[in-house]
Amino acid sequence: MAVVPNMPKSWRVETKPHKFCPGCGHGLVLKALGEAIDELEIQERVVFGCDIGCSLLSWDFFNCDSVQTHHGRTTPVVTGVKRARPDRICIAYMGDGGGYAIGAQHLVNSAARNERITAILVNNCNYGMTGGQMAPTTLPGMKTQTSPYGRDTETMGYPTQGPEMVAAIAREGAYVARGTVANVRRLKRYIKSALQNQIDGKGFSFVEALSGCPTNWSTNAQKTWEFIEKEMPQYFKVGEIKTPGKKEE
Amino acid sequence: MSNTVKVALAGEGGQGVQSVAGILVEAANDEGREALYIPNFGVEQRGGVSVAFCQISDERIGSPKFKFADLVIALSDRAVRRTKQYVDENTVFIYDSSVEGVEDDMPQKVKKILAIPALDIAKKELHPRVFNVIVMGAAIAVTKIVDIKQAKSALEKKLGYKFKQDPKLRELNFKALEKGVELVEGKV
Amino acid sequence: MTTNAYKMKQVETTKSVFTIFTGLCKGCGLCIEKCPTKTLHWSEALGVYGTPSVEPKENDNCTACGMCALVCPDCAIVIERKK
Amino acid sequence: MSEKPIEGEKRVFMTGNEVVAWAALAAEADIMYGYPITPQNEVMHYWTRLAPKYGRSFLQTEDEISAGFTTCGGVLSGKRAFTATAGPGNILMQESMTMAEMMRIPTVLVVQQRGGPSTATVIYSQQEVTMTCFGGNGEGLRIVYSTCSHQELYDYTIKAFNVAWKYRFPVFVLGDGYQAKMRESLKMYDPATKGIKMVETQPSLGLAGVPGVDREPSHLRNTYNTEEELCEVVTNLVEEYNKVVPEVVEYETFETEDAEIVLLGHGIVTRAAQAAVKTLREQGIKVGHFRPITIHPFAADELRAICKQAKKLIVIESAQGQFERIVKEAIYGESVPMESYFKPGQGITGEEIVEYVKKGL
Repeated sequence: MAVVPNMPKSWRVETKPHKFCPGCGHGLVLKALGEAIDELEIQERVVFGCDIGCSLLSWDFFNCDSVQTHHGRTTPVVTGVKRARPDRICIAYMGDGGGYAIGAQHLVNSAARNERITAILVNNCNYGMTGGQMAPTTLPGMKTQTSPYGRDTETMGYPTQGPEMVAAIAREGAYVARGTVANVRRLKRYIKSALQNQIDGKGFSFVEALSGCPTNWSTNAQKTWEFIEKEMPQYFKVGEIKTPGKKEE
Repeated sequence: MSNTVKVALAGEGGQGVQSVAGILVEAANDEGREALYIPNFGVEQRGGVSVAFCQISDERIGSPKFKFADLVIALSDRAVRRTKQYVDENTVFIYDSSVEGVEDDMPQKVKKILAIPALDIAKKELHPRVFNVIVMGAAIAVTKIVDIKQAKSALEKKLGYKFKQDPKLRELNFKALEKGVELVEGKV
Repeated sequence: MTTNAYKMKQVETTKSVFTIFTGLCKGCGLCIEKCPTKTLHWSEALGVYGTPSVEPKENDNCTACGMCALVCPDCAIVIERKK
Repeated sequence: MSEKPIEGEKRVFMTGNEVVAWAALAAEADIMYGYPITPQNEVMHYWTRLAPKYGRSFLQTEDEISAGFTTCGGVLSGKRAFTATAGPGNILMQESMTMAEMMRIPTVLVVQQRGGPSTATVIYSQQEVTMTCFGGNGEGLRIVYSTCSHQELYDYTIKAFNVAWKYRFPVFVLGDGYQAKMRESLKMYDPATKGIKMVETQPSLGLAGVPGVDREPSHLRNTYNTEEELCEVVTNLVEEYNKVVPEVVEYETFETEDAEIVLLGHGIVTRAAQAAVKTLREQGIKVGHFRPITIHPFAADELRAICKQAKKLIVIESAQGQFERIVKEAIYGESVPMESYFKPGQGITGEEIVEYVKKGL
């Protein structure tokens, strides 16, 4: 039998190669998500929403009904779908700018209302699509287009601890975790648990994925992995932060 | 619109058409002429066909884009298909001879079609990285928008810091430029 | 479009059949860095953006672990373990 | 540290976004507030690199709602503050700009129009005309300059600060993605060498002295209790705006004196229209071109005069009639026939205008 690419069943083969840059972490997060959708057998129930920013390039990524929304507004659009169609599995896919800056109010309030949706947020420490500006997640001292002399924590604060913030707001029944593209299998487990949480109707579910942006970081493969595996975890702790029924550590 | 020279350069993202366009208009501007350059850009940071629209003139330039170019250079199959809309009976259309499967996509109404082995020469005789500089040489030879000396000093201005570290790079770039001129001289 | 029409190249090692779909490979090199036996390198075969794709070196260190396929953001690599 | 960013005058070759950053520096702008959106980003990129060298500041906010309101805060503190945006960002800025309109806060906003509606393209359009001129729940008491070149981006960004602070209405510089991203030459200058004096700024908050003792406290508001009260306030605002109009309104004409066909276009489209006029005149066709520089307020009387002798108007824009609505309102009652050439979100060339005009002869 001829060898074929081993893509998740839920991926739309006709739109591959996908539109993300060489080495972009989105491909890995979406691979984990695709496999999770396959394993949970929910493809026909999924409604997939994506943001503005690089995440919008996934508008035709899956063989799932999908909607590309505005910057930061994916969470409310997907919330609207879920409230109208509780039988659907609703996924809001966004970047760190969309989730922690322009759309932070929506993320916070959806968590507070314990919306039965799954938000997946890709953290790559910068605004990718607009050309690499400082993001809420930019590391201290990190140079970007709008922090050309490095992020100054005196004036620009520290990286947003997204999952920790969401966990603090979310109700009992919510699932919150942080994974990384450096460990795709574990990331998939978290995404699967998040989706399962929605399927079980327990509450809001949120997974942040640490990811790479070789284009705007101007890194080669080696430096990209170094940044994801060594620099980012200094500020962003990988692991499950809130799971239903489990006492918080 | 009269004495304005219009050039569309197109290739895959990463082939360096935008940097060539940038150097070309910079050279024209340094000569004291009017130049206008606008990159075509989509939402993606990478990937897709990249088109550079350049105009050079002795007077103020009109709209940033144009209907038909005096010269179109296309460096990939997708670039050929994307840019043939800018070709009419006054256009010189150049593509790289390594591009395959575009026989049916060649513009019909055209002044002259020319395939040049820029990629091949870059790979075999010079260095793959100066592929775009060969293309720049060809563009200058066809349009005469700047003279070679001015083009060299624009290259120097842009890449001087690299030339300082490795003087061989200067020679390589200048050779590529001259090679580009040779490839089209007497043919259009 | 036929869905499996991606250009490809296959290389056999002692323990595996390595398939690179050059029609999907963007040449990011993430796999080269992650290979535990450092057996991948740049290939003459060009990927979808005209940049080099990857293939195993001739030193035959491939253990068919599949790490390269796992970390490929474009699903461009398939590893089959030889029985 | 804070020497003049530009001494005398010099010819430069750069992108429009860089021009805006330099113009704001030359205009002695104190602080920029901003949020990433294409095609405006490089205004921030250049500003963040240049500003610290001249003692100026920058704040990247969490979104454009915040960028607009922080700009209001900066201006209320007596600083020459500005922001820049595009498309969906411009929508979010309308909330703050409406407050600026009501409270006479002299904000400066540079808009680099992109395609719409919604996310659309990041390239170019003229589809933010209605929003920039009339966005918000108000009367559109703003001044909007529609520029066509890097030279004008420079000139009018400087002018925007002075007009804002002189008349205390929000001022907009309406560029577009082409102007933002293209490179062409211009002359940058120190405003002083052209006799331009920057209008002094005044704080509305944080004044000297103990409020209630040394001076009246500033109690700024944009809320009113009764319909009558609001009506009076807005009527006064409109009256003051109308007084300003004749002083700020700007336009250009090209061979309109004997023109039978008059092309109407604004912003970068004027360049295509000017080129078309030149070509058509060479062929003996009596074509002229009217171009508003302030697209709002609009030089209505001047256009009316042209209408009297013209046989046909052609409205040309990279939008579906947003500019045409302004024109129609301005010349209501005139009998000259009007045609339209709309290309929403797409650039327009001189050649195609020539073609269109000749087809209609």
